[in-house]
Amino acid sequence: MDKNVVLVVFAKILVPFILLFALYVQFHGDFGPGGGFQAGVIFATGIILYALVQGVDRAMAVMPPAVLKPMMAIGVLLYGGVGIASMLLGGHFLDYGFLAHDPIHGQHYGILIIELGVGITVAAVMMVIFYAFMGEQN
Amino acid sequence: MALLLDLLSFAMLLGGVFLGISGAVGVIRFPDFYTRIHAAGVTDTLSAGLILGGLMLQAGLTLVTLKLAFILMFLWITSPVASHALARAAMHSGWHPRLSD
Amino acid sequence: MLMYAMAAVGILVVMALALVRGFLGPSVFDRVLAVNMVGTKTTLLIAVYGFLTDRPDFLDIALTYALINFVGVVAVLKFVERVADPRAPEDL
Amino acid sequence: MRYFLILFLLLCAFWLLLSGYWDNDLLLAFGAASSLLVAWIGSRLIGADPPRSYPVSIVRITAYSWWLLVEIVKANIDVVKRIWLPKEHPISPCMARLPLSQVSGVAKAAYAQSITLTPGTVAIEVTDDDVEVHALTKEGLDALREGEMDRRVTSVEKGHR
Repeated sequence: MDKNVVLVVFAKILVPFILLFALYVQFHGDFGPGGGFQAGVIFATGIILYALVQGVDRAMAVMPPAVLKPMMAIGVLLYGGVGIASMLLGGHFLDYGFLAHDPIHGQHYGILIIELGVGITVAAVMMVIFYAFMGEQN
Repeated sequence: MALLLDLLSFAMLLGGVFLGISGAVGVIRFPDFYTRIHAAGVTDTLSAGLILGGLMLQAGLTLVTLKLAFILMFLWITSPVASHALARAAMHSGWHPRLSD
Repeated sequence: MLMYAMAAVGILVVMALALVRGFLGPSVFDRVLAVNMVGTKTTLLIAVYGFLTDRPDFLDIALTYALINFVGVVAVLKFVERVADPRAPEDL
Repeated sequence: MRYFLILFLLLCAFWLLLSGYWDNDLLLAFGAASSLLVAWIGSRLIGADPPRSYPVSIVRITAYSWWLLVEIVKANIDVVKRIWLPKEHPISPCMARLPLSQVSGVAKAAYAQSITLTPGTVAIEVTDDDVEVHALTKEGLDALREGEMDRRVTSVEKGHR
């Protein structure tokens, strides 16, 4: 699919909106369907579309594997960190209620941060797996 | 007024489904791959437009309508791109169309 | 409600007909065409189903499905272009 | 930089329309942050070739879209006739290379997209100065060959520059 003008042009237009849609799904997890996992997948899909159309090299220049690999860990650490934080504040693991003075707020922020962690990890893992597959073919 | 709107959106949904079935019949009936793309195009353009348009009439002037419009725009951008990429890939693989005469 | 149900059934019929073409083939491109068609009809079906059950949240899912379907088709085509034997695309 | 700003504003608008929670400060803040992040990624995706022209002429694009919509409806009716009544309306698949008059890649892609969007004609290959078209019928190909669609896309393109 080298130099397909139509595909290149329309992918260029679509990809930023796909990425923003992913972040919309990410942050509206408690208002509608969605959340970290879906958002991560959609975000990775946007980058994968770009990689399919423009070549993996250009995708790697924007989302370098060297950045993605720490991101995989950062997401998990964020998740675990919230759990540990709630333990330190006197609750059980992931007992969000203790994260703020008002338990409702605590739960809200806790879920938000956890979803963010899930989203970052899923997006990074999906992209790294895709890079690995594409690398094998070359 | 509400009845008129209901009737209109019912007609649009029905028309969309009819066009969808027509396109699907064309996809089965047409003789070769390249002609089938045209039949599939019917289901992706006007059929999708009528069905989503019928839903939009029901939703009224709300953000739901806007979201339906986003879906329609996305479909109308991506499905021709997909058809074009498909036809191009087929041509590059040496799958030649059957032409009249 | 009835009209949404009818529309949903109609879309299901279209998907079934597209699947027939998917099974018949004969070339891999016919199958991809059928899959793409089933995908766009699924998008419509999810949207109609959202109205049927009165949950407009479903529209986000419809949009996501349309997106995944498109990227999936592009990915399959890329794979086919790399792997397909030009002389016998029907073997895939 | 110009691309970044335009993209940022578009993305903010897109977020507001998707979200619908215009009074939730937290979500608005997330929206602004997300738009900023995506606009930054987006301007990196474009890389060394930022688009030279932007769709300024909304009026021309809207007018063209309406014309195209009418064409799509007409083409749909034609193809549906050929599906249900193959005896009265036989198909005659044919192919041809048609010249195109657009300059920029975006306009060429838009022309090819318009060709594919109207059922009955599919753009197969777009090169620098022509487009290969497969048509369901000879009449469809001849109508395209007259070049009205080509002229209209080119006039929209000229409106930009």
